[in-house]
Amino acid sequence: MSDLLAVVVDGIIYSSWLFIMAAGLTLIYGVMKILNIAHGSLYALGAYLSATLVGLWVAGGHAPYGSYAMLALSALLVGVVMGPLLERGLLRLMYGRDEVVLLLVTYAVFLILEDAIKLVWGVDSLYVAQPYDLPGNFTIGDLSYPVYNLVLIGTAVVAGLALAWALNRTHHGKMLLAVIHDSEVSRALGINVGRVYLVTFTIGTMLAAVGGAVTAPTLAVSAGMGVEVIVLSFAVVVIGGLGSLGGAALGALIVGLVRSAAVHYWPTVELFSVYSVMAMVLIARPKGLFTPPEARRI
Amino acid sequence: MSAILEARGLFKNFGAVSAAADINVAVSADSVTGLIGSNGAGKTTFLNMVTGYLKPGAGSIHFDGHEITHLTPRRITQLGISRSFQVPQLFDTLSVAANLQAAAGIVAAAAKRWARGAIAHGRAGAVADEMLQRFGLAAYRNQPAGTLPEGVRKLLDIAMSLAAKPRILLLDEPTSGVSADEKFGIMDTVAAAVRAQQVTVLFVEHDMDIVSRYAQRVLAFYDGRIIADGAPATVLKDGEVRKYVIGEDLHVKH
Amino acid sequence: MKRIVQWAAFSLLAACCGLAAAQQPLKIGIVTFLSGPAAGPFGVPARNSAEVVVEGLNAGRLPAPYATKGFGGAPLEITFVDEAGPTTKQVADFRNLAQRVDLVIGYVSSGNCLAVAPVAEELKKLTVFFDCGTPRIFEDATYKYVFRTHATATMDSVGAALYVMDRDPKVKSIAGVNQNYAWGQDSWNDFEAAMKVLKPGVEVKTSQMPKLFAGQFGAEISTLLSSNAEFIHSSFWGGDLEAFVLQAAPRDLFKKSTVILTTGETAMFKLADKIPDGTIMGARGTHGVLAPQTELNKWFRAAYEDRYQLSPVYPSYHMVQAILGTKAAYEKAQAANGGKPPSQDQIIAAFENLTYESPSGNVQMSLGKGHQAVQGTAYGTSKLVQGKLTITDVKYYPAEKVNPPDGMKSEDWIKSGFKAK
Amino acid sequence: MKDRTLIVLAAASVVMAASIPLTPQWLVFLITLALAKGLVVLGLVLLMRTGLVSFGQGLYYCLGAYAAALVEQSFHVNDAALMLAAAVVAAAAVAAVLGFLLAAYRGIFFAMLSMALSMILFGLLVKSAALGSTDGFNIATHSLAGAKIEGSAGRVLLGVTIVSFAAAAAGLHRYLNSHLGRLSAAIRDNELRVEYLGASVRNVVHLNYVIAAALGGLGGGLTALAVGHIDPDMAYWTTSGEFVFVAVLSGTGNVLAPFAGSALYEAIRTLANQYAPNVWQMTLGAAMLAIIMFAPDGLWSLFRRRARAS
Repeated sequence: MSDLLAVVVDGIIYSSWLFIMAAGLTLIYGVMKILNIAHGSLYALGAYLSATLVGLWVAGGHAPYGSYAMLALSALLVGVVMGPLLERGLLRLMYGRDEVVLLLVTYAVFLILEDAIKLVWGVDSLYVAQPYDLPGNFTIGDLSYPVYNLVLIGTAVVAGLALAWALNRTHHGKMLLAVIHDSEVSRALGINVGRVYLVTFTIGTMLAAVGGAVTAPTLAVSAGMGVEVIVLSFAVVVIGGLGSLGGAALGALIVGLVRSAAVHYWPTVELFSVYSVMAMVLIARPKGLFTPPEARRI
Repeated sequence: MSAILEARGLFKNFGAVSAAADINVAVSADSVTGLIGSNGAGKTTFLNMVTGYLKPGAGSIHFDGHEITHLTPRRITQLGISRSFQVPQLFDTLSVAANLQAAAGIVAAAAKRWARGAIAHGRAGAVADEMLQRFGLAAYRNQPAGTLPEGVRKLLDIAMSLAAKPRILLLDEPTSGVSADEKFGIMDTVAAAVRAQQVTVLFVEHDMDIVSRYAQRVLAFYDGRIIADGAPATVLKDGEVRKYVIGEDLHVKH
Repeated sequence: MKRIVQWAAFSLLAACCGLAAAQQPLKIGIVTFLSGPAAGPFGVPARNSAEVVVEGLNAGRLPAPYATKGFGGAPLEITFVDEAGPTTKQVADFRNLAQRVDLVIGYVSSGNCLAVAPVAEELKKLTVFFDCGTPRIFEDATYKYVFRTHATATMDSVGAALYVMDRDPKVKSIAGVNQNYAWGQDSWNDFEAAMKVLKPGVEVKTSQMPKLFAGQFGAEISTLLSSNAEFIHSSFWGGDLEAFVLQAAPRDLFKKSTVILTTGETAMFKLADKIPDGTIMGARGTHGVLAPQTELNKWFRAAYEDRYQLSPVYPSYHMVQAILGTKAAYEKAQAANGGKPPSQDQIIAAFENLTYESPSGNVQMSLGKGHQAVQGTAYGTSKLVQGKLTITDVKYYPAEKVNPPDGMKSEDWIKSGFKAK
Repeated sequence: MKDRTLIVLAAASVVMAASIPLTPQWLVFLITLALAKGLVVLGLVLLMRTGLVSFGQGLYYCLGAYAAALVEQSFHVNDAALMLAAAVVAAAAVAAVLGFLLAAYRGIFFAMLSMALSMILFGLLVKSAALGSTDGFNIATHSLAGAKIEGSAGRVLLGVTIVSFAAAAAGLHRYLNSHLGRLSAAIRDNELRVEYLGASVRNVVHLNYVIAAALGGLGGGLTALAVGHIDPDMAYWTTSGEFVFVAVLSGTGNVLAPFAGSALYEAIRTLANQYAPNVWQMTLGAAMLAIIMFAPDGLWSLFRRRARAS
């Protein structure tokens, strides 16, 4: 019983982490039709920056809880710097090109950022456990979990709700949805699609960085950490249905729970649990769980 | 003359909207039939059911004696019913010639497997050239379809459906989106080609001049029902038709 | 194109006959991870080690028996190649490198060692593996041009099992958490097999196999916690090792069970205050803090620390061990050759079954027909003393106790109950 | 009627074959690798002509390699011809089955499902200790169609690879100009119309998928023989990604493009690795961006422009 409870708790913690990554990815795809491989390096960038800032903060002997502010700050920085830089400086030159080409552009960016990170931070891993250790533990059944996991879950929930609200309740959000539905028509309606793209990509980048920032304290920030994340969040997004926020949430939950169940009951299949789920979902629902309705062509 | 195409008690609803309510039609071979009616009256729905794109809620469709109600569009095309589209469906990156060769090639390749239905003869290339001549497309031969003017796209679209050597040709608004002075030109070309191949034709049309000039028989649709059926002269005079079809809708394009 | 051919032909010449010209520099290609997850824990410490040692050798600063400059007077020139990337890339780069250097020292990844060995043989290029672990290299094949100057991963697992028995002869249950790839699987299999021989009836609670570089081990840790195993074996390394410690320690896994970190030494300086006391630490041999206090080791540590303000870890020791082994073989061959620079074949002849001293103690090239080294190993227990992590209760195990006899496969040797043939 | 592509292809093959004896062995290896990967890319080109991008061609690349290797390991057949045959058959057979599933998918979903399948193979291989898990295992080739080739294996293999590539490229070229080739392009442009002309889109896609897989298997088999070692990395998504990149880099305009692209890719990678070992990924990425920006339709478009200009 407590075993099952553990499966659920571990699953939800993992899902929250996945969701933060997937949300940005699916948002960018929905609006810009770009499957952004560089999302992984932006995640890594967020992690490295927050590790550095938190490190400085702690070294400076400031109030320990301020380190959380550092996490937020670094995510914000990565978002507002890298987002516009990539969208204005590079992607904008590529719009209208084939989806695959855009995907490769982000792959190139990914390669470049991987080495850039190495040049800036070197190959040694960093870690800043303070934010992780600070709040202590809580116990469920006979298992103890760091309270920090609740921060992780909280971040995911807040991010999800905030996005949902922004999309459905605000003027900008409605414009975004319009663009998701049909960028041509939106242009005709006088929506500044270029600006919508900029905003979207910046938010997406920020989410990737948030993912990195909240993860940094829980692990060793090390070279190549972005690679593993990216395919995982791809899987989540595809399972949920590309461009669907709710889908990303559901996808993350499914993947998270399946994985933790595999770890608890059948460790040997953990390796490909995620991909099997992805394959099975696609076989059952060729376009993922949540898909926009298609217009009749004739 | 025996009916080559027959629809018996067709029903089709989209939610509350009834797009077909007890449609009964028999079309005789080598005839030219015009389908008129305001938008949403059920003309295109009828076409889509005959070509298998939509499945009727009830009723059956028969082609040349056998039932085709539940066949796929592909199978129905193979049997010899092909259609053109209101918005031309072309292979935009391929040249005009390649478009026609693809169309003719399918029949040629398929002929080996199913001789029944479409009567395939001649190599794809030959058929393509024939069509290029017949539809006066020779000038555009090597031009990518994506770069053609709308009138030519319409012709190519129809030429492709004829390249499949069908026995029934369904034309969905062959002259929509074409300037008034082009219309008759297009229709004359089509009529000539059709005569040369002895094809039974059903066409959806909003322009009553076109209808009265080219149709031997007219079906007037309203609310998914056929409210009038007969020679153009009689149907176009019919009171209901004037009220529901022509009255509001005469010369209305979109 | 033409130029490339000439230049290739020339370097081929250099390769075969170059050694003949005295004082002409010896070109050594060094292949190790300069990027990717393995660069931090293994690749870079090894590269640093190579730089310190080669510099020291060229300046003749090493203590006896390595006081002669370079190799027998010939200065050394080193070229570094990144080991990151698939094996196709490794083989391509090796074939390319082989044209430009006299000998190659390298490879952390076992897969790369397996792939490169036959190529080295084909190109007749002396190649010394310095860090890769799999015993398959000399157990599945025999090579003339390939040497490995450190013991296989079998030693690490057997050593760990022996240490567990020393710590608690009444051990009842074990569990494992290892990365789901060859290294992790082999390490666990050897450890499990060894434990079952040493302690029949020992219960295996769970064997966790997370994906390599997964980084998130929450679920694994929960499972290990609820397994209540007395000992938990882990061959984690690099980011995964650090992440595991960071995530498991706060959840008291190290209190509930005794954790064995077979490569723990690589993280002991970075994670000094994170690794709880009582953790069993390994260094894949008597390397790092487990190395003997010889003149040679003192010089190496001092030179390394003084240049990088960091302590050398076992990959650094593996590297110096490989370089010095080659030097010993070279100079032995040179002596046999009447002081004239030896040919590659003479070096190889001298290298086979060589016994030499490294900062980590004595190395015997006694397996794989004299191409595979054996060495003693040691394990210890972590203890934090004034913010500095130290290793206590160190137990040493002689080479023959933790390595199979020549001609016997590690697997069979363990299953046979560690019997000689 | 003369066909410039076929003439160029034949000429190039002859020249390359003739220069084998003069080529230094490390270059022999690089060219073999480039051609072998070029074969996989040829398959991708066919799929792209049909409007599909597979992010899982590594599946067949890997299958081919393991098939060739297992023939050698389990039946002690180390004849290159037989090993390659096994590679092609294995890949085609698996594709024939999976094709029933994948033929229904398009766009990003086709890409992602094929990637998932390839990652599942990766997982299975990593789990299989008998096959050396991630370390993989070595394979040896001693003869070609019965004739001993020891000593000169590398050069002989290059010959085999050149012939295979030339044959495959010529065959694909013919195919693309046949009715089915035209139909593939038609499917890319407008599936709906193809169905309304009475052709089965699924069947054509399925057929092209199997052909692409067979080419992938052949490429994998040749790579395995050239490298002499195989491991599950060949099925990892980055491997497939590399193929897609080379395909886009080359452009789908001509069957000669994949070799040009593949060769350039290997060249950039090797040089970057030799002269900038610390930033070779960055170099590669930058090169990618440059090509995508300045040669939108792939390298081939450059050749063509030059040809027209002159």
